[in-house]
Amino acid sequence: MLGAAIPFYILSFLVLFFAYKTITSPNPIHCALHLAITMINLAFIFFGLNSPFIGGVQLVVYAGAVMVLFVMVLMLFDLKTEVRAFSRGLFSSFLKVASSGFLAGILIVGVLMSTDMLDVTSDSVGVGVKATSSTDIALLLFNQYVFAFEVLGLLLLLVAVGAVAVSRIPGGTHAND
Amino acid sequence: MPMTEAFLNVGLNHYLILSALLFTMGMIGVLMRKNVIVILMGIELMLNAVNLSFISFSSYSGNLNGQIMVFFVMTIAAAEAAVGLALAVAIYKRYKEINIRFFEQLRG
Amino acid sequence: MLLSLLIFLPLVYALIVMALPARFSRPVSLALSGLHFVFSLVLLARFDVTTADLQFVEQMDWVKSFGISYFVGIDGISLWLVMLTTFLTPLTILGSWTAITDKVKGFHVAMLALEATMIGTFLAMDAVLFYVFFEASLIPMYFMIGIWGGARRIYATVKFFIYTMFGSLFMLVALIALMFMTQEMLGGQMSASILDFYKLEIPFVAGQFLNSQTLLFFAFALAFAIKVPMFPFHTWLPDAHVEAPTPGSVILAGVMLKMGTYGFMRLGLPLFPEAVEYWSWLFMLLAVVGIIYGALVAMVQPDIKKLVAYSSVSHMGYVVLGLFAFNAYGLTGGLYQMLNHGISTGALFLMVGMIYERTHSREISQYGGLAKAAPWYTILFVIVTMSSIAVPMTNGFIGEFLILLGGFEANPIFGAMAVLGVVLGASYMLWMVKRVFFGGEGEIVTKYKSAGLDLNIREAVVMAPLIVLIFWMGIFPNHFLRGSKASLEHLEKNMRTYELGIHNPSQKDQSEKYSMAEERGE
Amino acid sequence: MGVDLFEITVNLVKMIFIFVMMVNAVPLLVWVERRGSAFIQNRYGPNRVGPLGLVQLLADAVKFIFKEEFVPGKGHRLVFYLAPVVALIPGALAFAAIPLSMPIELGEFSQIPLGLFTIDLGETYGPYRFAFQGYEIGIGIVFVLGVSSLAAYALLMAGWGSANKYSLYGALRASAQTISYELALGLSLVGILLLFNTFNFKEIVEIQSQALTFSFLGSQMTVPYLPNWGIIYQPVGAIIFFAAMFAETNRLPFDLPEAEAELVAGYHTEYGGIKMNMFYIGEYGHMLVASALMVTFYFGGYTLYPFFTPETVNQFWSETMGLTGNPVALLSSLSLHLVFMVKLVIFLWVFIHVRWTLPRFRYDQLMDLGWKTMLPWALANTILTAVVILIMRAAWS
Amino acid sequence: MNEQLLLGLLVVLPFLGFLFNGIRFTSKNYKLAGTVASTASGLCFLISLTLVAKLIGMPEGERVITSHFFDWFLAGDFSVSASFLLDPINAVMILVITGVGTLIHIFSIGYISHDERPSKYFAYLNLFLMNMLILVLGDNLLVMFVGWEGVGLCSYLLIGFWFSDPEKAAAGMKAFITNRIGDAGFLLGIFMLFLSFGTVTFSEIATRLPETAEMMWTGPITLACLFLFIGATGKSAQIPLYVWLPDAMAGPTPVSALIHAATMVTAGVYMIVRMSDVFVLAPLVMNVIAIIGALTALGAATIGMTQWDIKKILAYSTVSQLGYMFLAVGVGAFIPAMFHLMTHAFFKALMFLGSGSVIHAMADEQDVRKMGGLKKYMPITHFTFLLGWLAIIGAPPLAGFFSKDEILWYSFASPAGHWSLWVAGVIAAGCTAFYMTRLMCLTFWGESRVPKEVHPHESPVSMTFPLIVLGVLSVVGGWIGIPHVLGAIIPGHPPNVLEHWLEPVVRMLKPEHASAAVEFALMGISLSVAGISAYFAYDFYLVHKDRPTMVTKKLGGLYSLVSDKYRIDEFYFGRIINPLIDLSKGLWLYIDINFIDKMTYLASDMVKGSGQFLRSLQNGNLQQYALYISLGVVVTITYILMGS
Repeated sequence: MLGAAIPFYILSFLVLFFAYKTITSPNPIHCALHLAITMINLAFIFFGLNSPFIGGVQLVVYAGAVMVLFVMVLMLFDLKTEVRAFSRGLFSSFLKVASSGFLAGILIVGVLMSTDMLDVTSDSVGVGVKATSSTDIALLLFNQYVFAFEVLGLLLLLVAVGAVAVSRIPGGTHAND
Repeated sequence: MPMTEAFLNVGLNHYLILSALLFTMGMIGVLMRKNVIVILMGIELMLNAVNLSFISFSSYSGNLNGQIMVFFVMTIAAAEAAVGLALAVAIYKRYKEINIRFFEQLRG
Repeated sequence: MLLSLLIFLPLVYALIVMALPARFSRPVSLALSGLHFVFSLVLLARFDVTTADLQFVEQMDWVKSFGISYFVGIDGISLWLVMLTTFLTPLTILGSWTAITDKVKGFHVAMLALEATMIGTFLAMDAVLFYVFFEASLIPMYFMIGIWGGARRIYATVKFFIYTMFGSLFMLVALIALMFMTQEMLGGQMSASILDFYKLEIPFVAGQFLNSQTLLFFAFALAFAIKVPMFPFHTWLPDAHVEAPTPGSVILAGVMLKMGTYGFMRLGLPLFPEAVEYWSWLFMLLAVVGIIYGALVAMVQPDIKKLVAYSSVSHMGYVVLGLFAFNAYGLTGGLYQMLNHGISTGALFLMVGMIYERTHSREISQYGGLAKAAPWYTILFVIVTMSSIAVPMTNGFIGEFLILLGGFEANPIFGAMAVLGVVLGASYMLWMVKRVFFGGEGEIVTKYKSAGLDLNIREAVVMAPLIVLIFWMGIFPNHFLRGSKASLEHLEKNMRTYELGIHNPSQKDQSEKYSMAEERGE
Repeated sequence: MGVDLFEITVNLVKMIFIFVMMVNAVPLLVWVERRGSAFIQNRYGPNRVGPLGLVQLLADAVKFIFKEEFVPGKGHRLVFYLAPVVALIPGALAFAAIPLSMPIELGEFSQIPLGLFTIDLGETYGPYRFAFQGYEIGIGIVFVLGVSSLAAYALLMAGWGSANKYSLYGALRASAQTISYELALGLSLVGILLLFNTFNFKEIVEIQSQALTFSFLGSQMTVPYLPNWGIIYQPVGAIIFFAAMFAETNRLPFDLPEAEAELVAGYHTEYGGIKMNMFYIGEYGHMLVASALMVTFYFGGYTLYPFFTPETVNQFWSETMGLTGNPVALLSSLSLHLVFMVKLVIFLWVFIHVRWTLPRFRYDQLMDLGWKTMLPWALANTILTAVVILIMRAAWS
Repeated sequence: MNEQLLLGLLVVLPFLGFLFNGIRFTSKNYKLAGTVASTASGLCFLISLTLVAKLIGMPEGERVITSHFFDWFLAGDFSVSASFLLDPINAVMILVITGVGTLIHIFSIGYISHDERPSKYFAYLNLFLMNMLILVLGDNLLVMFVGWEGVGLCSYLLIGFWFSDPEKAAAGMKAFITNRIGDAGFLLGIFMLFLSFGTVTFSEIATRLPETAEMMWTGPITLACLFLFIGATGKSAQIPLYVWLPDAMAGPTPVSALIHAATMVTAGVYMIVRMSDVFVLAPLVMNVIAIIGALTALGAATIGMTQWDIKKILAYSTVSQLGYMFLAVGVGAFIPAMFHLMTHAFFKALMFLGSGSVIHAMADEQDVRKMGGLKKYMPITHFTFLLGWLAIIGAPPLAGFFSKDEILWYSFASPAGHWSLWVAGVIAAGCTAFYMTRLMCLTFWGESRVPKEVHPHESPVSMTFPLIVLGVLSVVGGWIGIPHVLGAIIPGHPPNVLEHWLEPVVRMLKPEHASAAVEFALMGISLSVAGISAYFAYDFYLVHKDRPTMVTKKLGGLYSLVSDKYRIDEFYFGRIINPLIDLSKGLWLYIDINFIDKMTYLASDMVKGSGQFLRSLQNGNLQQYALYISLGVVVTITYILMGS
């Protein structure tokens, strides 16, 4: 009980702390690094939730690829620490924070209220630590969700082409090609 | 001691509340930050929060569909990040800054 | 097949023109549209004048679940409008022979497409089909004004389009409401057939505005009133006419405005008899105001085309007056005036275009003394003017007389006021004639005199049929009136219980048809 | 982590041990490299300090530690300092996930016999099963790939934190290179995954510890004198994997990030002393991981059929040597570990050998190789493997 | 020959002439054009004679020839046929029209010889003839209206014949538009009649008249008659619509003679006579007609006294004489009206042609102050003009004497008459005598004031021949209508042929207690008044030439008012036409452009404005969008939670 609780609280704290740092750090690179740490911690939370495959994918895709991309781009831009990290507008800022806070409150209240409505056992059932879990995922993915999977593949292809096209504006690095 | 028990007995709710908080943080980041890339990071945070809920539901209800969903979300997040960053690069090339307000110039 | 061919052959022609090189556009489209006119004469010859029923009916499902069908038919009300369309189109094409030099192919394609949609509007007996054609006709006209128009053509074409579109949308809503009503009536199956609409009994409460019949009627009436155009909705017309190229003006004034009045006759009056009866005062009032207002404003226009455009407002006011008088005279006169207006105003626009082509000016003040420089032109113009101001023995007189008679019978006050329009009509037209053709030579006449301002053979050929018709329709109106007599009487007598039957004339005795021989002789 | 204090202690010690092992492998490897390069280049190499120059490394370590701490003026202090630390982590984490030998299955015991005397523990422990690795993760491959992909951060942080354009260029090149080759790397592994049907290293190794067995059109074929190694099924995959691993470790011929002729020393430029040393440790750690993975995936891991398999080794210690109980498990495991180490050293030598024999790529050649050659080949390999496996297994059912 | 063909030919022949000349309208061959036109007209005259002869041959009371050509148009129960009707009333008319018309055609050959477009001129003349015949021959109001408007059109074309002069073109336009006002009234009259009787055919109206008259309140009939009379005032130049006629003198003089003196302007009188059965049912309208007629006669005569333009004088004289005719119909003296119409056609056509001859001789000079002493240059013209003068001032036994005197008598004695009407008539007769004598004095008598460069000469035979014929007619024309009182004392007791001819078809209000003595007394008074004023004129303009200026000075404002034609034109322009144009401009600028268009712009601005507002929401600020989304989510979730 405690053995499960302590890692959770530690990881939760780390996640929330670095998430907070992510959105408040004036330097975008720091933000990115903090976010990477958040991701890694989340990956470990996933491991803890008996979803090692997803955790690993989280590491590979998010922490290893997406965030590296972020960091790379940021470093390319050579951004200084921002003087004004946040958007202008007192009223809209208030609205933004208020709505976010309200949303969080509602979500938490909703979660607490709806505890009994969910058809789950109180403890983590454990879909399986075994390697079979990834096989199960694969079976689901290639049977039930195969269409979505293919569409996603197509989307990725499009995105790859699109991203290249967007960044190849005149004056870009390949302007003379 | 119902209170301590509630804290010690880590269950679905704990993950969900963590997810909600994380989501809120991401949202604040999206809403408040000026830098496009940081906003993209906020979006990633939100997506991660959602992923977390999916995973915890999946884990607590013994249903793998949640993980599949997370898998898709991640793919899409990667795609979104790629396009978003490409746009950011384009904007940066033009303005030497990546304030979100420059995206207004994208309108036709 | 006859009616479908009548509607869709122009589209085939348009395709042919499109396929051929641009240098063939003019002769080919002229020949084909002329052929189409001949083809429509076949329809006229086979038309049975003795019945008010729909003839040559074709019906097939289009969107079955909503009861929308491809349903076309012809009766005495639409007969002459179709003929007018097929008649005017070749003339306009010939009339624009040298006026349109840019994008010739596109122009002729637009022209032929326009013909198709206009004929479709007059023949459609399904409300949705009617609406489709009604709206589709805007598209070629939009291009015609927008591409081949004058300096402010974009403004004009947008104004024209939005105005008409705005009204039509109300009609669409009302139309859908009616379709739902048919669902109730027919027990579940929706129908968009106008014949089914006629069978509806739409609740009406006198003295109130918010009841279904009144609201639906006003929704339809708004669409048609804008199209006509009636008094407060008329301001698109002068702009559109001034900026439109000559053929556009001719078709716009000659045929498209009639879609509005035709809509009143086909849908407005028979569908909502109580509302029409109750609110006819309003429409007569607006019509009379339009007559007088249009005439007064026409009087002070500095631009010939604008003057003619405002005169259209005035003339179409007569038509509306006649329709809402809702007696045999008014209806007959209204229908006849539609044809008259098509011919005389069409001819006026053609003639204005002819002189504009030479001098590139429509300012009245720059003209003067044209009669000496262009005598034939002047003669024809004065004849057309006489037709426009309804001098007896020209077509205009018959229409205006019947309308005024009908209007006077329905409401003496409005009738008497409308008669005032006769005087004003003469005033503005003659004043314009005086300033343009008589008096000393204007600057522009002096400038272009040596180039030859008179008509050439082609233009004379364009005008000849119009002039002949002006007198034919003025002296022997019965040749034309008998085609629609049965329908109009049916409409007038059975206003409350208006229904249309269907019958196919090919089974009828040949002698009862509208034979060409009869038309020539009698 | 464990159910009781003993198990927890052992596991923790194990983790630390493996880390230390990795760290301490570095001086040795450096020595090997220097001597090896000297051998290749027909010179002596380090030979003054200690026998065969072995103590040179110790001296170097002292020098590194006592060098002046230095931060570039416009550098980002935190990032600058963090970068070398981060550089250690992926290698360590990944290496710790790789099984270095078969698990040690201990029965119940209450005392520890140490030959001459015996420590009486007073109570009974066990039974335990200690994996011969830092920690055991079910989907080891994914984890290792995920963790090693984090290596890019260290490079980026170093490059950016130095506030030096050579560093930044180096870092960007490095991370771009890492990401580019990660694709080929991952794809080349798919063949193995398809073949062995698992993410688990241990299972992979266990499958490889048998004779070459495959089914062909419904009939099971066994080649008794060949091991069931991945390299036999996946030669192309192995080559691509190995090449991609070279790129991942940023070693020659893929050491563009630190191409001294162009970029001074890449992201190392501003580093010196112990921080520089930590980068070295990270790099060699990577080498270790790469070699270990190579061994695990394609060369039977800690087994060597038909000579050293868990069965044969167990048999040797229990039957030939006459031992029973826990020592058998312990000694079997250790002997298989030796097998693993031998294989590992061979691959490490390959790394070193390649470094000193091949010239460096140009950057565009590097990218072309990654995207236009290796990726298609890896893709083709994957598809071909899938098709072949489909055909083979379809006949089964 | 059958009557239908003849009646048809009456219209077709001028139409053929019109076509012939109209198609070659640019030709300058005036002889060919004139010959063709005159032949057509002459043939018409012959046909008219034949037809009238046929009519005479019929038994009295059944003298009617009808001819149905085709159904013109039908709508509902409204049907009109194109058919002609010939009865004694229009028998007189067609004789006058074709007869005088032929003479004027012939006269025109000479008159128009120097013009640019003689063919066009003759084409118009023939067209006019055709329309005039349609007008008088039509057997229903609509066919009549065809001619009614048709002659108006021809009048417009002929007045504006020299269209290069803007004033002349304007005069044509004015004539047409003024006529149009009348026509509008006429149309309303037709409507009223149709709605009252259900038909527009004269014969059917007549048959339905008694029942309708008994059954109905006469309001509609009164109104109808009033409307018809408005039509007549337009066509026949009565107050208040007479203003076009003096301006109409801008046209060629033969046209003035034919259209604006002899034929067209009398159409109103003809129409009222034709509809006399209806009109007598509306005594109120009759009174109005009489008063308007008397006023017109008087007013126009006074204006005529002050004019200097020879044609204007004649024009006002025409208006004045038309006033007489309306006075006549107003008091129910339809036959005298027709009689005067006829005699007036003769002598006024004569005088117009004479003035045309003078103008032709004077090289288009029309101002009488630059004439004088023309007697010796153009004796035939002078002589015929003299006959006309005598006829118009009512010198017995010339034509004018009989007709005018009969009108005066009826205006005094008729049941609808009144002594004041008679007084007005007598004064008008005095004025007529004055200005006509003045015209003679200034033009033909006294010393010559002709400018040196002008060489007056007698006109060619083609012009003098019609003059002579008309001169003879002016003398003898009145003898067909000698009043009974005079007939009784004249040797041979000539009967009143005209009255006898018309009586079966025209219902006249007979004087209830006719007394020959009174009639003679009145005749004497009017004669002496005319004689005295003629003498005054002679005295003023030949003997004591300073007196006119003296009198003028004494009258002062009154004189200038009269010589300015009572400033009616100015009144119309200043108070009606110009305000109307200003109003129109105002409507255009303020209603059309500034109101309706502005309203539509307003609507579009509203759409635009809401678009702007929504656009400000959609300002490209992505974070704001995100805020909207989050607010939306918050609201939605709150709503759902509240709801559950």
